[in-house]
Amino acid sequence: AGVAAAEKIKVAAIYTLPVEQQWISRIHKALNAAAEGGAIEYVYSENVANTDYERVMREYAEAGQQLIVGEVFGLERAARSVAADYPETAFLMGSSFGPVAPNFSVFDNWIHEPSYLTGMIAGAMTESNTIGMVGGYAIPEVNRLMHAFMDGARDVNPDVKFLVNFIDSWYDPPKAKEAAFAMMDAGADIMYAERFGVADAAVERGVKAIGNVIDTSLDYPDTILASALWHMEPTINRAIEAVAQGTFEAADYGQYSFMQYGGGSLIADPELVPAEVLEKVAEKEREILDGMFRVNVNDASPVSN
Amino acid sequence: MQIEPRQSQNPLIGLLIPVASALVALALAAIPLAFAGADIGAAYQQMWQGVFGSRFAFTEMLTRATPLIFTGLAAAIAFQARLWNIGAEGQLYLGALAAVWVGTGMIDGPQVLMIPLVIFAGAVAGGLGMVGPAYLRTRFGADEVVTSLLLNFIILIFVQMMLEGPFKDPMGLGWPQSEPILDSAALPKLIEKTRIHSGLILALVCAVVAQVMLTRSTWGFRVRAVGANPAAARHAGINVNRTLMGVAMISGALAGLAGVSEVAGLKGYLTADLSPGFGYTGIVVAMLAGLSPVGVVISALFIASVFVGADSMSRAMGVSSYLADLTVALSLICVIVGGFFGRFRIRFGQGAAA
Amino acid sequence: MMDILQIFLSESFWAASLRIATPLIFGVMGALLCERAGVLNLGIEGIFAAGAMAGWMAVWLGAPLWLGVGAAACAGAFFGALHATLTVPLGLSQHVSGLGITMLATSSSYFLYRTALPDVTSPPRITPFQPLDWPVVSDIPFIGPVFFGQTALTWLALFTVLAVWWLLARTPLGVALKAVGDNPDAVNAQGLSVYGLRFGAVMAGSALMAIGGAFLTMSAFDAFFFGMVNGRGWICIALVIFASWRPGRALFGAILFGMFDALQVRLQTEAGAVVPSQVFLMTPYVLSIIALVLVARKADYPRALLQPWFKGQR
Amino acid sequence: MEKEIVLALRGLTKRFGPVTAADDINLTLHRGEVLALLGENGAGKTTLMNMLFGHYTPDAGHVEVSDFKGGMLRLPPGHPQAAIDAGIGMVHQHFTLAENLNVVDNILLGAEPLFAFRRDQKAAREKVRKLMEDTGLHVPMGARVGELSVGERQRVEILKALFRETRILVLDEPTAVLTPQEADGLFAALSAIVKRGLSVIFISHKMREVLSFSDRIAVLRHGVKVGEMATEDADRAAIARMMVGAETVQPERDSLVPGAPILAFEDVHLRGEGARAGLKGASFTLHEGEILGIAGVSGNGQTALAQIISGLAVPERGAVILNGTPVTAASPAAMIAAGVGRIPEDRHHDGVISAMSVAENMVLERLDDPEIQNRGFLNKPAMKANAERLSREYDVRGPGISARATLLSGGNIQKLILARVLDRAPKLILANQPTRGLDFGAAGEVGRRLLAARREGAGVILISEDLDEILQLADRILVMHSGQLIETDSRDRAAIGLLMAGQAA
Ligand SMILES: Nc1ncnc2c1ncn2[C@@H]1O[C@H](COP(=O)(O)OP(=O)(O)OP(=O)(O)O)[C@@H](O)[C@H]1O
Ligand SMILES: Nc1ncnc2c1ncn2[C@@H]1O[C@H](COP(=O)(O)OP(=O)(O)OP(=O)(O)O)[C@@H](O)[C@H]1O
Ligand SMILES: [Mg+2]
Ligand SMILES: [Mg+2]
Repeated sequence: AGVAAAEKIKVAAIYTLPVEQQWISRIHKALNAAAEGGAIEYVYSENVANTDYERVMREYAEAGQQLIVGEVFGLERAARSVAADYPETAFLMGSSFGPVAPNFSVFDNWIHEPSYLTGMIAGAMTESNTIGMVGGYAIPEVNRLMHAFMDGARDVNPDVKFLVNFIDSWYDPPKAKEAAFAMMDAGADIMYAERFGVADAAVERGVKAIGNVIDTSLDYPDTILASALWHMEPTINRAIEAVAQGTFEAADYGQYSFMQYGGGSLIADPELVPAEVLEKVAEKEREILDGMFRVNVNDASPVSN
Repeated sequence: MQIEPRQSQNPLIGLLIPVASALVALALAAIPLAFAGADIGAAYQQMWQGVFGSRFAFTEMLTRATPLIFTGLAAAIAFQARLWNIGAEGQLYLGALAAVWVGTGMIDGPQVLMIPLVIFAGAVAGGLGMVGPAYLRTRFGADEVVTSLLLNFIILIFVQMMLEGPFKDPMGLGWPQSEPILDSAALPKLIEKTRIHSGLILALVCAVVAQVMLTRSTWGFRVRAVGANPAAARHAGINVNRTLMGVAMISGALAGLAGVSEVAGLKGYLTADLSPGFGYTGIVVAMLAGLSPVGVVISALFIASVFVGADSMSRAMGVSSYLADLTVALSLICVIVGGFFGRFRIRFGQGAAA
Repeated sequence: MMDILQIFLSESFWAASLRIATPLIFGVMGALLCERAGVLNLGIEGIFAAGAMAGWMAVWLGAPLWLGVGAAACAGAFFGALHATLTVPLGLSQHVSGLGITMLATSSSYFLYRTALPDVTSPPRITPFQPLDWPVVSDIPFIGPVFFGQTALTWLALFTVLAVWWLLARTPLGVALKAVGDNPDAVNAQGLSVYGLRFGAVMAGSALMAIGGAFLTMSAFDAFFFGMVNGRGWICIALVIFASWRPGRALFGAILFGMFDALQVRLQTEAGAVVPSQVFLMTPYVLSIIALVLVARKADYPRALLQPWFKGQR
Repeated sequence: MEKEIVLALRGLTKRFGPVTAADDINLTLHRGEVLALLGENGAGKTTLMNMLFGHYTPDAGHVEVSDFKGGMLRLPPGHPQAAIDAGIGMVHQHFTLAENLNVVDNILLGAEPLFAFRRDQKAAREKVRKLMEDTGLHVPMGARVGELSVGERQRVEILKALFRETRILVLDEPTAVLTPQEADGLFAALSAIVKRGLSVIFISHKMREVLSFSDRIAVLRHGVKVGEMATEDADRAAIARMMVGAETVQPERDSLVPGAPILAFEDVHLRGEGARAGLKGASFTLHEGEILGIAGVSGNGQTALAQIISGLAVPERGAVILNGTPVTAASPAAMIAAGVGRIPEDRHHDGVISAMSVAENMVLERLDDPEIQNRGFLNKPAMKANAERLSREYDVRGPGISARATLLSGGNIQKLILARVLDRAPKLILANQPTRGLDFGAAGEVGRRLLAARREGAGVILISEDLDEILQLADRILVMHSGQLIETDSRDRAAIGLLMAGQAA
């Protein structure tokens, strides 16, 4: 084990979408950081079709990669069977299902907690009591954050109404923008920006927006009230460490996306959000961190009301 | 400069040209490789390894080729009748949807019953997906290029709707995917621990049958006649509309079988990202094969080899994986240009020397 | 019902329709030019991506916006020239060449983008075209926001329609283009170059398609994304046929499609609770097919479309 | 006294693979001269003219035109623009018209500067109108060419060739699709221009026109120029001998007593397509062993008549009785089954599938025949045997039975269709313009075949614009005008011509 510690861990990532996609960018960023820190040697394949995913997994496993990271939402079963064929390789996969011994661990972007908090800010600050939400596809990962956000908003403002729209693409900012425009026409004065394009529409109309997963406040000055950020570093670093020490085993790494572990965080703009709102949010944040408050998880597809 | 058809078909040229085209394509692929700063010699070696380097690699290539054979046949048969079916992608999904509809527990029975049933359901669903555009063409004159193309979008959205609605797997933790195909309805694997499945056998059988039917049967005769000159075909007593509807059904059915094969042979359940454009690539496969069913098999294997090889190479060399598609595109263009030089020669000047 | 009426009365709906239609207008005009000259260009989907990437990349590297548009046009013309080389003098299958160009243009754009920007985690931005602020006219109710709140590229698109219409209806070159798409022998027998006309039409048409792509990254949005063309090119191929190869009808078709899409978004927001969102997502395509069936009659197809022509052969 | 030479072909040679379509051909043309170029189908006439005009690049030889100053100018090979600039105009055997453009646009195509912001339509129309006046060739200027009749299209072709300061006019079978009247009108108009110095090369298979219009005759055979003579020294037999290399005989109609009726039209009405007349109360009866000639200018209802007999349409009003049973549904297959043989007017469009082989085209109408197929599978040896036999019996010449039909010449395509139709011993034959574009050897063969079928007891409907042909073959003559049929006993060309023009005899 002493010898191994000096050597870099070989890590490969397989993404079904390009690395700019918000969700994937967080994994990519954490792995890049680990690579820069010298702990790992990192390679990746992006935009891998689901049909090809299994082959890529096997190729990386055959090539001697020690840790393989990715997302297997469309091919849960196949991925697990590949992992079973390579028990020496560690797999850490975004998944809706549980881990499988001995080597298949799972994670997910559990940032419903900060989403709830951003919802509180939005609920407190909307004047029209109408909030617009534009999503890509109505999948659990998206739905649960939207619901947490809606719960947070209703918590502080029971009268708030939501407009919900899915654009049927992960990557069509012009289309997302159009959906956002339509909502603002329908009275939304705060936009929940799940996709690229929504905040752009908000900027054009001088409306405020709530960020998700990544921090875009610098790109949209005076627009982003707050964002629920996802940090993959706690998850990735734990996995790398476990591989390095030879202690990697099948586990659910989902919890490391919780606020408690630093996997999720809230960032709010004090220039835009009034202090009393921030105070109320901070209080709720403490409750969450102390385990006094649990944000509800709801994977159902959200609808306008 | 003049372009002239070659008079005699030199068999050596017929063999040499595809090889030369492939070599030129590989040479061209060196440009992006060099641009990305990769070791070119090693890259070619990796590419070869990626297809022929192991049993696994080779079966992967066959797995990738299987749906392309089906969609290639779908395009080849329709195009023979000048029925421009651009909707194989949608028909593929219809076939897959029908396969999971009957194959995930609606009924259960022994393999000998379930497998043909799933195949039949998928074929019929895919076929109906093309019968619609064909009907709109024969009845209203609505161009089938447009209708079949737009249907792709509609069907894909419809599949998403089904996967979030009635077809959603209650055990899928909310993810929009169908329930798994029953074991009795799944197409058997051909080799354990690989992904290659009996869909490939079905595809090869379809290709042979299509070849025989097109060249040997009166049905194939009618199809070719309607495609080459519908007015003369009608004048000669061939029922053009009925022939077109039949072709539409069969073409769509073949595309539907691609869906069945992917879902019941490979993945086991349906998601909305089942196909990375197999339907569209099928058109390329068919045209590359000169619309010959047996040729479709060869060109599908070729396209799959280039893709799988280049994809694997891009990973081994650490260059962007978009290189795989780029190499396929370059190969495709080189091969069609090569085909041109097989059929024609270019003469310069007055050519009085002869 | 009331709601739908309200949607149609709102100026933002019409502004959105025109905005959504803009890239389609460029694309459909480009496809129309190619097909009028007898060459089907299925490379459109890839040429959109190449234009989106080239225009954006040029601006990102520091070029002014209009130079970016020029770069996009050049990228389009380049792929157009490739398609023309394969399909015109060599007479290769227009289907295969077109789909090959789509693969090539798309993958080389992505490859270049990724090789140039290997480590981005969020897409780099440029300052895109801004809505024009016309004096006085912008303040006219309704008309003002619908037309005068658009960016320069939308205006360019509308101008392109006018230019293509004029070209085809009023100029000798247009007459020759129409003729070469109908019967290349007619053009050849009159001493004009079939190859030259087709080459020019395909290059110019492809340049227009690429500008449509550039609209996506330089006006509708400010960054380049993988897959952001999202089928818009294919829609253009459908629209050209819907329009019976006429510029005016093509404009109408593009705006109609834009309307369907703008309507879809609004209906989904309003009624998403009772009907699955996909029902609305489908509507533009379903309505397009219905529209086609309603207008379908013996459209005057360019008779030489898809037919290769070789000099000195019959 | 010899007039100045305006055009000289020097040793033009063109090979297509093994075929030498033109072999070292020399030819000169003088100012104000009309040269007729004759030869069998496939002799190389079109090929020669295509080299002259720059469509084909010759393998050897070149073209010279006078440069107005007494010298000769060598044209660059393969360059139509150069030929046009040198004052050569060509009327192509197969129309080179854009059907989606109107008449004026077709004429102006290439004649005006390409890169202009707008066109001077008014001046152009005026110029075209004047040309029409001068030549007597009138066509509606604004009409789309796709909507014109073949005769009108031919006129557009000629106007197109004359529009640009033409001093040498090449006409490749300009009258193949014209009525005799139209042809006469054309030659009258051309004669006037020839008097003003126009030189003409024209290709035709119609001996009458050649003898009356040309000054000199050149004959090609198998790509070789086999002779040249002044028209005044020529006669039909001599020309024919030179063309074919042997004596030719014209078909003779022996007298027969017609049998039972096989087809009757009773007050049949059918709407026409586009500008063409349909049928407006056509009635007639056809008997076994009888050739019924339908004379008339194309576009007067012939198409509708042919469509009904072909099974492509049914009457809107009136009755068609075939073998004693009324025809109620449009079905080509039913017509074939009832023993109707159809020779379509447009052989390329309706007659053959040119991308398929000769053998396949020969069984096109009998796909259900057990001799050809067995349980839906083609009997290839039988198809081959069938094709070989028919090729032999009907003298279909070409690259072979497995070659695509597109490689056959027009005459051979016609023979292929004849073979396919006549071999089934039809009881009723519809022959629609069966000899268009054929050399007179081939045309004679068609006539002989129709007469032979008649002798076997078949009834024949012969639709033709060629009055000579009708007079030669038909037992009874009906004249078609404006959708109506008038029977005439007259055998007088002038009288029938009047009926064709819609005037009572
Ligand atoms: N494009 C071509 N490709 C190959 N062979 C050709 C081509 N054009 C003509 N030929 C050959 O040239 C020969 C002469 O053809 P051409 O068309 O000149 O005959 P023609 O005298 O005009 O006959 P017709 O009286 O029927 O018009 C034919 O035997 C044919 O083999
Ligand atoms: N593409 C070709 N390749 C080879 N031979 C050809 C080709 N086209 C024509 N031919 C040959 O050319 C000869 C004459 O052809 P052409 O089409 O001129 O005949 P045609 O009698 O003039 O026809 P039409 O009745 O249509 O005027 C034939 O012998 C035919 O085999
Ligand atoms: Mg000829
Ligand atoms: Mg001829």
